[in-house]
Amino acid sequence: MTEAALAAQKDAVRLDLYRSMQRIRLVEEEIAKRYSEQEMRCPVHLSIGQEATAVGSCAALRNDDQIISSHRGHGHYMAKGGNLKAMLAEIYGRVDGCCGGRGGSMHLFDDSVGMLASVPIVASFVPLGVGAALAYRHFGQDRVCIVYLGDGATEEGVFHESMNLAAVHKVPVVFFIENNSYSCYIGLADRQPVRPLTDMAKAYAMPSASVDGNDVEAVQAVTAQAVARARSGGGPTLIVADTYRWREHCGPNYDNDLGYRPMAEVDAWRARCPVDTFGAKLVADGVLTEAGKAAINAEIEAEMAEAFAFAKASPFPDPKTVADRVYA
Amino acid sequence: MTEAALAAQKDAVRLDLYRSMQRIRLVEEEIAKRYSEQEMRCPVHLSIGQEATAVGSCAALRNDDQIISSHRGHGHYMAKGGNLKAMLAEIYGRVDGCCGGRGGSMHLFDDSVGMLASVPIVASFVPLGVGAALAYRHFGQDRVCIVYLGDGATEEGVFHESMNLAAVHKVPVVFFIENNSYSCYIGLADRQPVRPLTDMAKAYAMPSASVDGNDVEAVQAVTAQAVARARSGGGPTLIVADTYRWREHCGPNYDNDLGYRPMAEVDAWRARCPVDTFGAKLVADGVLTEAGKAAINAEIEAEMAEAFAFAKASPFPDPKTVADRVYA
Amino acid sequence: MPEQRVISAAQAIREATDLAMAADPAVIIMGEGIADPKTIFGTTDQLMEKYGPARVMEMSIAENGFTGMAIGAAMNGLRPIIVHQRVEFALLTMEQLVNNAAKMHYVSNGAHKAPIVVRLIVGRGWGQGPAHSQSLETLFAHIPGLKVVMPASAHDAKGLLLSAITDDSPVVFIEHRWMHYVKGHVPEGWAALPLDGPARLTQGDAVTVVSNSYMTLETIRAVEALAAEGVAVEHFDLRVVRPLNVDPIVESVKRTGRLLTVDTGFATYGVGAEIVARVMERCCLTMKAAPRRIGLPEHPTPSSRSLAAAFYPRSPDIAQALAELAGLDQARITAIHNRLAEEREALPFDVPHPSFQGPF
Amino acid sequence: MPEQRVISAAQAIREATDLAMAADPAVIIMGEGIADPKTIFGTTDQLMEKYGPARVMEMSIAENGFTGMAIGAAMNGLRPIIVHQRVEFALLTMEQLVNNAAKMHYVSNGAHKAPIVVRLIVGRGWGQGPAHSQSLETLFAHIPGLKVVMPASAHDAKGLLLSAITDDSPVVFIEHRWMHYVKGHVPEGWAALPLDGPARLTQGDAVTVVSNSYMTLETIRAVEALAAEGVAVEHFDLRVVRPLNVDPIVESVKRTGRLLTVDTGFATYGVGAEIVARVMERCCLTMKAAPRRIGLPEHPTPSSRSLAAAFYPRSPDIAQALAELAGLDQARITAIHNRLAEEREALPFDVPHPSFQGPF
Ligand SMILES: Cc1ncc(C[n+]2csc(CCOP(=O)(O)OP(=O)(O)O)c2C)c(N)n1
Ligand SMILES: Cc1ncc(C[n+]2csc(CCOP(=O)(O)OP(=O)(O)O)c2C)c(N)n1
Ligand SMILES: [Mg+2]
Ligand SMILES: [Mg+2]
Repeated sequence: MTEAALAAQKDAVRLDLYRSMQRIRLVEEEIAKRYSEQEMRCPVHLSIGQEATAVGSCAALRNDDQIISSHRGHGHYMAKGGNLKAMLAEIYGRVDGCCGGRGGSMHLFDDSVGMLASVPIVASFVPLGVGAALAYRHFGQDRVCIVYLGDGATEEGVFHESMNLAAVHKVPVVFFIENNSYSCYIGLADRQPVRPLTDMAKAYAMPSASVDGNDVEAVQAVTAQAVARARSGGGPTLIVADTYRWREHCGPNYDNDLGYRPMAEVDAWRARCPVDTFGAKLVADGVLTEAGKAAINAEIEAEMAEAFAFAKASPFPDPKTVADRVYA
Repeated sequence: MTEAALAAQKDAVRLDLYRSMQRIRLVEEEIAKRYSEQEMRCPVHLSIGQEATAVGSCAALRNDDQIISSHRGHGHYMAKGGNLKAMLAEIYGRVDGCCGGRGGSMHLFDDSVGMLASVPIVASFVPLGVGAALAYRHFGQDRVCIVYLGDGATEEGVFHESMNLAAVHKVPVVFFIENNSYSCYIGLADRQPVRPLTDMAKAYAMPSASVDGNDVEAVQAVTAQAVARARSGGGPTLIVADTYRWREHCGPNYDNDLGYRPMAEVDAWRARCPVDTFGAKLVADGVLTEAGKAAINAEIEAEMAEAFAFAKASPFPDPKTVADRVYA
Repeated sequence: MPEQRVISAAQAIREATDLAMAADPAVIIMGEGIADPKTIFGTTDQLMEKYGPARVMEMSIAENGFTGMAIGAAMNGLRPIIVHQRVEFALLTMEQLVNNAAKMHYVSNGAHKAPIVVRLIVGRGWGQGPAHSQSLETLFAHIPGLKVVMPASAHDAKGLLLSAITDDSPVVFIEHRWMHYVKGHVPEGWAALPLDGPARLTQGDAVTVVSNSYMTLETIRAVEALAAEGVAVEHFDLRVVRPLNVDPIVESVKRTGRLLTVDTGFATYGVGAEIVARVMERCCLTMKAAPRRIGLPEHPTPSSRSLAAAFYPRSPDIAQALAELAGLDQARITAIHNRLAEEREALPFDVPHPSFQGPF
Repeated sequence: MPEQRVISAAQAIREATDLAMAADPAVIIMGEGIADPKTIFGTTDQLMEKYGPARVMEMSIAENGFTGMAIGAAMNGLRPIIVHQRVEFALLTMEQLVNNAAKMHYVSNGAHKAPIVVRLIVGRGWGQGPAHSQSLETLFAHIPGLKVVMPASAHDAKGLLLSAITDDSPVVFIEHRWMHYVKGHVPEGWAALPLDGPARLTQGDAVTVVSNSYMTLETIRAVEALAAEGVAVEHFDLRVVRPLNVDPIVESVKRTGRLLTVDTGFATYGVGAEIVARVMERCCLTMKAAPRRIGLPEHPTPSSRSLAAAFYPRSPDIAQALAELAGLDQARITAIHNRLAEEREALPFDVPHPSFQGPF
């Protein structure tokens, strides 16, 4: 490839990162806006402010790689190439949802894009990811699984059991901690001793890396290394990405009036918006223009308009099917 | 105190350490010998070979300090000053046992000497120790609790949850790992990645120490530091003491014929017998003579003879009481 | 007569906790979010301000660990109250509850006590879905050594919680999320109620019905509908699931010859099964109709409201079963069912009542 | 006729596992001690040698973690068999089993399957004590989405385990420690038995008795004693606790009018409660006697053998209940009871039979 072609390719990749983050941002904001209509009747945990962790890390994966997530899974599903219609229909409780409306926002399963599952019990999904990755090896596949978890989830014993099991069995998994330093309204210092979260990897002689979770390219780079290690049989890695949740823990609103976190902290993180800072960088680098941004937005708005309309038009699941598929 | 008096006191302490180890050794060997009579009808997990960890660490405690233990708890109970009659009667299933025969070998509870409990579910007792220690602070006491656990128990998630909770709340507890490098018949390398077990403390910014678990004085010294830290409000410490189980995991026999561990390994550890090496040291230091050893043995034999007779003479609990004390 | 005070069950729970903490410095509370701005649906409001962080202990996300911690603390004289925002989180703690808490007193031959209270909240509505909505009382009620309490009113929530906290045995205290909103007359001060079993809510000779927790509220509506038709149902709110006292129920069924049980949890292997079995052991030969049970069906809770509506039995279903048991003719059965069903259709199925705003 | 082969249930379990692993490379086995010299009471003997460590996975002491791992692996096409040496260790895994395994297929609307088998062993005897002896089938049987199987013979152990392994749903397979020693005719080869519920062991019109797991063996002895007295008892071995098929039992009780259930676990909120409730829902008005239940009493398992002897119901107790239900006169009841009791007194209470040597 010529140097120019290489540069163009690199630009395209960067634009994709931007587009993917902006897609998450706009969709989550639209969900927030429409939530008060009381038609999405399930708890929602939005990932506004945390777009770079999902997008940067998923960019390091192949389509046939898998991810597994938590209550805060919209961003991961979208970053992994998720189907917006299927996600929104699920949140709206409709039959065309990725779980047929049975799961809601906290259960997003879509094998076609490698979204293995999301599970609302904190850390409960972590060993599932280790097992999923065990299966790759069993079937001779060179796939990798990323397990996303919050800083709160690292306090559950099963996370440690999973780290140990993954380390002993050298399973191709990446533990990706999205550290927004809160579990609901409780800050890290009330829940854990002060030390870098990466120190948890030392307990299992596991390689680890810290990364600015609002820098999508840094996230991608660090994840790519971990994924390469896993894919080549080098076993698990722990990544800790610091980032910030902008809105309330559960629900569409802001909750800074509650006083559980300092406004200066909120403002500082908002000033480091992962989408805007990366957008500005792309503009500065001459990769993106204001017109280009508008075009991307328009594209996303169109997809969203169609997807929301699709979700709302999708029928509710037939109550007669409520007892189906209990046993396989 | 004169220098001579100080030296005499030190000698007395060292003799106590020796006596306490030898007591455990002889009692456990007697249990092994008598087990085939099929009168102690409960599983027994002997601590022969591991005497120095229990004795050295308990020597760093006051009587009103507490300890909590596992399936392998005889040594801890005896080292904490436990009542041999109550222990043997418990193992024989008699009414004078420390739990009235209800618990057997794996449940030794005796508040009078600070043996808070022993519990046969691996690691299940670890958070109990953290809670016990929390209560001291609540009631303004400067007591300390030692939690004994095996290397296998460190794989349970609840151990990590407990470490984190103890660290955040700065609870006066010492986690004391008796690392005999086996969980039943499975070696450490099949269960954990290779690294010093003390690295687990790093995950919680917790101070830790490694010690030769067959060197009773070294164990005492390292435990005394941890206990002092805990007592003065400095929070928990993790101690890892390497030692070795001589006999089978459960039961009275040797099981080296099974081939799960190399004979060279067994022989190397037996050559480092914690009781004999310390005895030899005391002899070399002029603190103990062969006659002195014989006197100690005679003393212990007498206590044992009486205690076994007591246990066997103790009546079985009345079957009519079987449903008593379910609710407090 | 002095005017009686009306408060919600959530307020009643908070009040009981506050009273118990004020009365005994050994009472502490441990949980995730107990001191956050939401204060567990208001049930721990102001406790941190009043008693401080040594007694109102915000916990790491480590349910099994802090349950064991509570048990150890209880063995040394504290009286911890644990709170979990959903029953499901306590599944992580089953080993501690079943092996340590339940058996500590027995195994130590009475030397130890483990006086902990485990407050569990049953989620329902607003798409809670399969892992935030289970009731699961059977899992605890099956275990000797545990006590299991399920209040259905503000009055009982306060009185039973006070007794649970002062009880020397471990008590699992299950609160239905929709019960928190229920208001009622609640006496001020130390108004403890003994943990002694079923409360007779109505008297009658036609049918005996035994319900628990939230389903008691649905059952009250059904019993009223039958009363309006002149059918007198004897209604027991079970309240204490373990230890189980069926004596008043047996006495009643001896008169009525008819029994319906209404569970908040799954029907199969549910509380109703044990009640039916115990009552049949003593009343079988004098029954006028076969006993019946209502409870959740044989599958997980779906999130979508169209499916959730088909999942939860409601007052019309209960009224229909009662009417059938009472031997009413088909026309009257249908009329009763339809009247209640219409009333119900007017309200959304996935929220408890209009004052319920939030999605949680 | 070819001579029939006799093997123990432990051998039958090993054989079923071996056959399943040979037939399908997706079958793996995970547990603590599966490849150690004791090989889980012989049930995993030689599997490591034959299938290697990638399929016979020795696990760290992390039950919850490796259960989740098994579920994740199953979602990606493996068929893990998990083994726990005691039921109690699975209490650490309840969250995984109840929320993930049981609901995965339902919540994903059929997209995912979680075909795991969880083998649990019930301890008994030799002073096992409170935390190594529980049966706890109710805890699993209460959960829609799980299947729960409890074999009582070598024949069924093999046949039902084969079906459990090939079943696409999660199956909890509960083996009583004393059942492992039981020998019987077991066909060679792929002799799968459908997971379809109770097996009729004897026919009769006097009383219907339904037992499960080890207690089926005690019940067989009791039924024989009644047969010797000319009383024909219809005996069902339940085998599958969930999904529960009571149809054959109902058909039988319709004839006999008498029902006894015999649980291996605690009686209260036990399997018998659900059976009695279901049967009463359909047979209540034609009963000739009130139904009865036998099971473990309302307290933990004591270690001391004098107490353990007072804890476990045995064949004389079952025979007495059957004789009472059948309406025999007091003299005959006493005679039957005493004959069995004498036979029993001759053997130690805390070991299954003379071939049982070890303390474990
Ligand atoms: C086992 C369990 N305990 C508690 C909860 C309630 N809960 C839901 S989300 C959450 C906070 C998790 O914090 P973190 O892992 O940091 O994720 P974040 O919400 O910050 O993305 C808690 C405590 C739960 N769902 N499961
Ligand atoms: C939760 C649980 N899992 C498994 C067991 C079975 N078990 C009893 S002792 C033991 C080994 C424990 O090893 P370790 O902690 O190193 O103690 P050691 O026996 O070496 O003293 C195991 C696996 C158990 N009792 N509890
Ligand atoms: Mg967080
Ligand atoms: Mg060990």
